[in-house]
Amino acid sequence: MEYFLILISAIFVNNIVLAQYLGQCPYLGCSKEKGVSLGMGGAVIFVMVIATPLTWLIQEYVLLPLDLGYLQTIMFILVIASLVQLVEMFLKKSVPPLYNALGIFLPLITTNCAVLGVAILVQRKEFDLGLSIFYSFASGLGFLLALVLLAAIRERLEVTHLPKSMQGVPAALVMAGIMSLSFMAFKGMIS
Amino acid sequence: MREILKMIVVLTCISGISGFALSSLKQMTAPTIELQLLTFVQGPSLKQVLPDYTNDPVQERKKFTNPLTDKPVNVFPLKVDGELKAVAIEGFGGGYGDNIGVMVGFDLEDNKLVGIGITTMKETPGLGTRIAEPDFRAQFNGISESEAKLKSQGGVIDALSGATISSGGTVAAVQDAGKIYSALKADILEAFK
Amino acid sequence: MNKNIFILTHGDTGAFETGSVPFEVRIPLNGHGKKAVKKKAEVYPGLLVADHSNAKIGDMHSGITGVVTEVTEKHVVIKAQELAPAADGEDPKPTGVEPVALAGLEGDELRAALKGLGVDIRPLIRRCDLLVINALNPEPGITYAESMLVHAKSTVNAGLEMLKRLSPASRTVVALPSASTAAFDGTDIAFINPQYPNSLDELVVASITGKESMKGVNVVDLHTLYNLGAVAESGMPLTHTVVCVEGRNIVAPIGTPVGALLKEASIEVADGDSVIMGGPMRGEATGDLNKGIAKDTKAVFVVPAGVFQPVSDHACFSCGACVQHCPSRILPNMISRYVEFNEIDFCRQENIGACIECGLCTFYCPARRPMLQFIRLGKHKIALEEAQVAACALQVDE
Amino acid sequence: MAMWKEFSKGLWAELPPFRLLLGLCPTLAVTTTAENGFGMGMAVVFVITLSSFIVSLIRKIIPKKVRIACYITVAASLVVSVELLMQAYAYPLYQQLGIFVPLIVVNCLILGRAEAFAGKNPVHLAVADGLGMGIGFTLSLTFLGAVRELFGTGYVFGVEILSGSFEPVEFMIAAPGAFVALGLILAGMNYLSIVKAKRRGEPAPENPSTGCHACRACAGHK
Amino acid sequence: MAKKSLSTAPFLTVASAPHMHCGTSIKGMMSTILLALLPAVIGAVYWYGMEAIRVMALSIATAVIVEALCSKIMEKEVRVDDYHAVVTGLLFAFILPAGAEWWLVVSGSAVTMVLGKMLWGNFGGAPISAVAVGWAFCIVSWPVYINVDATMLNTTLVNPLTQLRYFGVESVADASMYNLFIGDQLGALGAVQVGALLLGGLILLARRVITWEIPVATIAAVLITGGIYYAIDPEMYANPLFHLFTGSTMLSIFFLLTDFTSTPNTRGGKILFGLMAGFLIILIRTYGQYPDGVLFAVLLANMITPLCDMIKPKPFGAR
Amino acid sequence: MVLTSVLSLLALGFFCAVVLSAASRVFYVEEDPRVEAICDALPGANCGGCGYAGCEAYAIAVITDPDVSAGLCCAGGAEVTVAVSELSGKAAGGDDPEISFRRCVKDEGKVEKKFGYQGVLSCTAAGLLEDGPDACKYSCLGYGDCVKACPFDAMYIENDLVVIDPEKCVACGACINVCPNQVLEMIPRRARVQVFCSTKDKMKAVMDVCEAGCINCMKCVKKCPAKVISHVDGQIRIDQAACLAYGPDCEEICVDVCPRDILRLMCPVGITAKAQEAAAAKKAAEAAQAAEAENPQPTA
Repeated sequence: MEYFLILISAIFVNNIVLAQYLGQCPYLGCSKEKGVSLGMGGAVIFVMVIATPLTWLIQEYVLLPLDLGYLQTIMFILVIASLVQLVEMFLKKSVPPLYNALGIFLPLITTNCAVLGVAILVQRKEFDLGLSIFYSFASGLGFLLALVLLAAIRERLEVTHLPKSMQGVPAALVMAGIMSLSFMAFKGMIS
Repeated sequence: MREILKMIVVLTCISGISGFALSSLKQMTAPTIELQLLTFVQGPSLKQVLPDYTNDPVQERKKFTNPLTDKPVNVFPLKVDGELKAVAIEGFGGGYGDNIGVMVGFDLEDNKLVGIGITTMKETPGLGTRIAEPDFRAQFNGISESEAKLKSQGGVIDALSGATISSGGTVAAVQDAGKIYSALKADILEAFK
Repeated sequence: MNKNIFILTHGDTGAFETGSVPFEVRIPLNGHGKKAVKKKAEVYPGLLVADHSNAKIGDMHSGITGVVTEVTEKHVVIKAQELAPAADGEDPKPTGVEPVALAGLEGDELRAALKGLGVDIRPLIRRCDLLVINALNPEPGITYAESMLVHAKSTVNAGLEMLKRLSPASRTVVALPSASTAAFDGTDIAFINPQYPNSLDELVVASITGKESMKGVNVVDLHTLYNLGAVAESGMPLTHTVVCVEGRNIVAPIGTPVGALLKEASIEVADGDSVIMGGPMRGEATGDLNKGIAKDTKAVFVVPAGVFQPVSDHACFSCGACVQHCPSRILPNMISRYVEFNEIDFCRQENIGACIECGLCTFYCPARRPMLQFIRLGKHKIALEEAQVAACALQVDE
Repeated sequence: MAMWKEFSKGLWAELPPFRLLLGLCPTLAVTTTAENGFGMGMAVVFVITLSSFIVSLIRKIIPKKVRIACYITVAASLVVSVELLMQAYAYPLYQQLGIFVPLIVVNCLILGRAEAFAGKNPVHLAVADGLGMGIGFTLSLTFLGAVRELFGTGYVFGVEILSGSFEPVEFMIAAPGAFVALGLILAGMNYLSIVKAKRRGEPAPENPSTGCHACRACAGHK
Repeated sequence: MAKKSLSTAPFLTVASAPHMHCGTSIKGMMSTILLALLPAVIGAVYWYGMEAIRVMALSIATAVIVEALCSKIMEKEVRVDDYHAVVTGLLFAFILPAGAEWWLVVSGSAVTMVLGKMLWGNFGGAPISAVAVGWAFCIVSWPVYINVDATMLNTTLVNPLTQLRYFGVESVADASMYNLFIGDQLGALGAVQVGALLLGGLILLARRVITWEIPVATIAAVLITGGIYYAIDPEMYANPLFHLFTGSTMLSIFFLLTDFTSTPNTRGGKILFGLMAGFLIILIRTYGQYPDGVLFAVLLANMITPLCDMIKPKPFGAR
Repeated sequence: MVLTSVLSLLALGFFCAVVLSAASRVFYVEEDPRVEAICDALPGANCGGCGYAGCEAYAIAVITDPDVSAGLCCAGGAEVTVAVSELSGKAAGGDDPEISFRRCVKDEGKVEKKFGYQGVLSCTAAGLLEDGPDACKYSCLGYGDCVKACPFDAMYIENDLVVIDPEKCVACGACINVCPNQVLEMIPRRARVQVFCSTKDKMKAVMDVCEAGCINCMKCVKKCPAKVISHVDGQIRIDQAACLAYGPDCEEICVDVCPRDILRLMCPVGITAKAQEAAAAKKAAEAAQAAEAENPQPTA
């Protein structure tokens, strides 16, 4: 049940993009086409699910015992940046089809604050290792959902007579706002 | 090979330097941060506990060691016109979002609660956050520690409708503070008298 | 609006009228390279006026007696007039041509003879297993089909015989409206519900074969069959055809100006009206009353200005009316938007090619968007793009 | 002069969140009040200026393969410093900005400028660029915060502006309001550019925020 | 036999095929919708009197003026004469309490038009239901002023949804379905005229302005989802019919979920869309913070519209 | 405390560096060195502004796809464009800048409408119906297909005719192929003479519909001393490169002989008014000098 609640919470109630403002750059940047948004979402889930347990281990076995809580940010980001680069190199060499599918999105993820955000959130919520992995997966799903929905709507907006000044990013932003507004329906569902 | 060596050296050096810089900065700022934390987190809650104190409890606080957990605990004296009215201790209880921190004021005379104040919480806005409202908090004024339980647990506190977890967390925090208080009471009396 | 306007059966409307001879004919040419006549040449019915280099496209013949006044790439204009009698000492001028005996010919000779007589044989000899004669009125408002099956049955039969000789098909089916009593010897008959889009070739085939594919099937419509029959019966060149002018079926010389036909039917045309050659759903509007009818012009209509709301550039608001009525089960609304915004790739994704151009989307569009025109434009753009790609590929090969 | 050029471009021509669309997370998240926006902006000014300075200083010795890790380490150290300093000297602000202070480190503005500019240019230009970008960022955030605060509460910087029968539009300070307000501000900027261009007599002005590549005519997209 | 050449040829009009049209128009469709809304308007006036007329008139006037102004600013053709602003304004009035403050009506109606229609390029562009956006904006901004219980203190009607939310299912157990059906309940002024709206919906269906898929799918989903909860524990959860007959459910089913621009076009898409909306209505009512989250359900369903449209039949020739 | 933090960060940094360097060795993949060079030149912000996912994707696209322009990076601006175009070998702008040019002056020729057109406002769509609504079927229809195709907003419609803004046109050529009547043509900005009509009709047909149309009288073809004017496909064409190469010695005789004023002397597009004035003044001065040389005034 706890897992189910976390899933619902991370996808709908506290969606990282729509309610917590994380990962805005890729949210607006990679939501022009459905295919691209799927790839980006998949890559984010992938990296999050690997990065979160790693950072969790660092927090548990390095930062807490040595009382170095203030180094959390720098250590996490170092790990995430290296990890992303490593994954990219690995995929490029070993699994070229997967690299072609997700690899091009990987460099964008280093600067995706959603990954770091989730790693830190997991610590603040004091989840255990299994729950952290699950939470990061659920958050990634939430990101994917928001991204794909926005991409589908933006594809449709492309063939609409938008006012000239609304074309492109402004329309996407307003649409994201309305999406966030509609996700407020889930507010209070889990309390 | 040279390049790899360079990579390793550079990245290691940068990490090391930043580690050094940061830890130095941390040490430099640590006392200030603690004071700020007390002023801005615990400070306002002290006002909720006893609105009309006249001293500076943050400055006059004393550190004790919690015999239950061996962790340091701050005890704040609340004085009105120089006369010690109560001492305040922070306790924690699990809420919905995160731990709820509650500052509990104890009357040294009769060991009853003078009031409580919420220090930290991450509850659902509009639901759980209502624990910080005066109506809810007022229920704790003047009751004894043993009474400070939810009605369902045999106490006198009405839980907030729709925010049972938050209410329970508050009560647990009060109980936590009460435990610390009873454990430290003798030391406190000695220190502030 | 009432769905009844899509009913394609009108009953027998009587024998075909023969119109008066127009003051001029404007014989449309379709890439006919060699013109057999020059300006000021005197012509008489049946005389060859233009030859086509392709052996499968019929030549053009004059339908009236008169004098050629203009010869261009697009048409030959003949002014109707009595020819001056032959001067003394000359042979009397010919007034007609001799019929060709088609009965004895076979294979290539037959084809050549028919081409010479003005029959476009390309659609008739297409490789197929099944030959379908589409004997429904093609579009709402066109009324010749049933009369043709009654009053010109012999011509139709002659056409059918000839077609069977030409076509490689092993089986022939005539598609008739469901209540029809017409019979054909040795030919299967299929009944089609006579409601508008059902008369389109693709849907007729789908209803007969149960497969939504035109592969191995050749469809010939009744109008073509009648023209073929007229040639086969008489052995004379094809010079006249049946045109349905606002419900009246008139046999007129090919090249008769639309304006003359309308005058014949005493229909006034005013500024802002549309004159349509072909049916009201799929026909082409013409901007010029002098334009001559072609061999395959089945009808001429006039839509007076103001009867229907003019098309507008209103944005599609996705009401879904077109989707609901589309017999091709595609999304005309999205396709029209994609064409509007030049997203040709998306048009392909939405299967623009499946459109059979029935025009129902435009008919039902409450925003009065020119949906079919958008779709045709999209197809045109795709064709252009493919031609470009093909050209590039050729260059690479070289 | 060169320094002024690099500095001033961040103030209008390449105004970070509005024109370059960089650093949107904090732009949306912390601008519930003008004060928060300003505070976040100042933190970013501090980080971006110093990170530009340091990155530019050490740009020659950083091997290419680990440069992102190095840049991000530098930025992260600065961010942690800011976090500590903020805790020590501006605690209420720290409480407001919450998780977003550590996230400055992944603010693409900082890494973006480090890569795009500081990693390739001499120190004085890099500092000018970082300062300009940071100040532009601050101004944008303050403006957005002021707009949202004004409509959301009737106050700006805690000073009551709209009073009397005005009912605060809470939508503006809620999460969706951030998106909508930013979207409308961008649309408004575009509208102004279009109107301005019309005044100058150009009949078909360019859409500034989408740029020419938005038409995708040339952007060989898949 | 030879005639003179044609006299001065008329200047013809050339358009692409087809040259006929069924005669429907946006104006006609909007008039039909207005006609279908008429019973509900009468019901609203019957139950709430002049207040209802005031709110409706104010909302419609604002919507029309805002549309005209925005069209002017965007230099587009002003098309207020197609009545769609009137329809939007009226629908927005329908979801307000009869005692709504004037400024709430005006600003809400204006936001509805701007955020829900004009920003997306007038009628035809909006990927979301304008009325739902307007409502969501208002409920986030001014939760008290749009709350029927807080604004309608002088009425004897009861709001069944608030009862359900705060006092549990016993409090509404004796609510008569007939009373709910004729609009004898407290709620937004037009949305609760359940019977009248049903009548209007049937008019729309009969006049082919809307198709059956979305209403039927939504009703089915509401009944099924509600029924499942009801079957699990009738003491905890309300009767599915109760959900259908309260709040804005009926209004959404026939007038908002069938809004043209924001809903799918294909039959499969429409059915999925309706099922999703119905499911969300029950979900939000059961777990959500808002007593009546129907319009949120509309908005959420709008979000998946483009995805729903991906369910399409195989085109001609593919089978 | 300082020591632990320094040590732990050192360790982590060392670890990351080792892993990364090892990985870069183990997972080494051969790449086009130009891609790397372009990656270096690009800002590396991976902002996605170019329409590609990240700078590297764009770099690969620029190298591998000849249709991808070198000027897509908006974060980098002009300097990056120059750098990328150098590295990818793509022209950022040729030596002889060109401009799009409309070969139609139907407003001067008073071309009338054949019929009232109703339908999609697109030249291609209108052109498919009865050769378009204009009496001349080679005219600029003025529904602006090219305007929509222009990525640089350099075109607009005025009085049913397209107008090209020389300041904005970058000669990308997007408009050339979308015109159904092939009215648009790319010409060098320095071009001296241009044909203002694209008809392929014969003399009479042209005279019927247009007062300013080319009647194919061939005078220009015959008179051109450089033989750069030709009559291809029923159209007059000028080989602009050859014309410019020949130089101004012919004194633009073609313009003088044209009876319909279809060949016109063009001010070189894109040269500022000041430069034109200067050129004109210089020419006048030369003419005066020449005149002086021919008719020497009697000196007192």
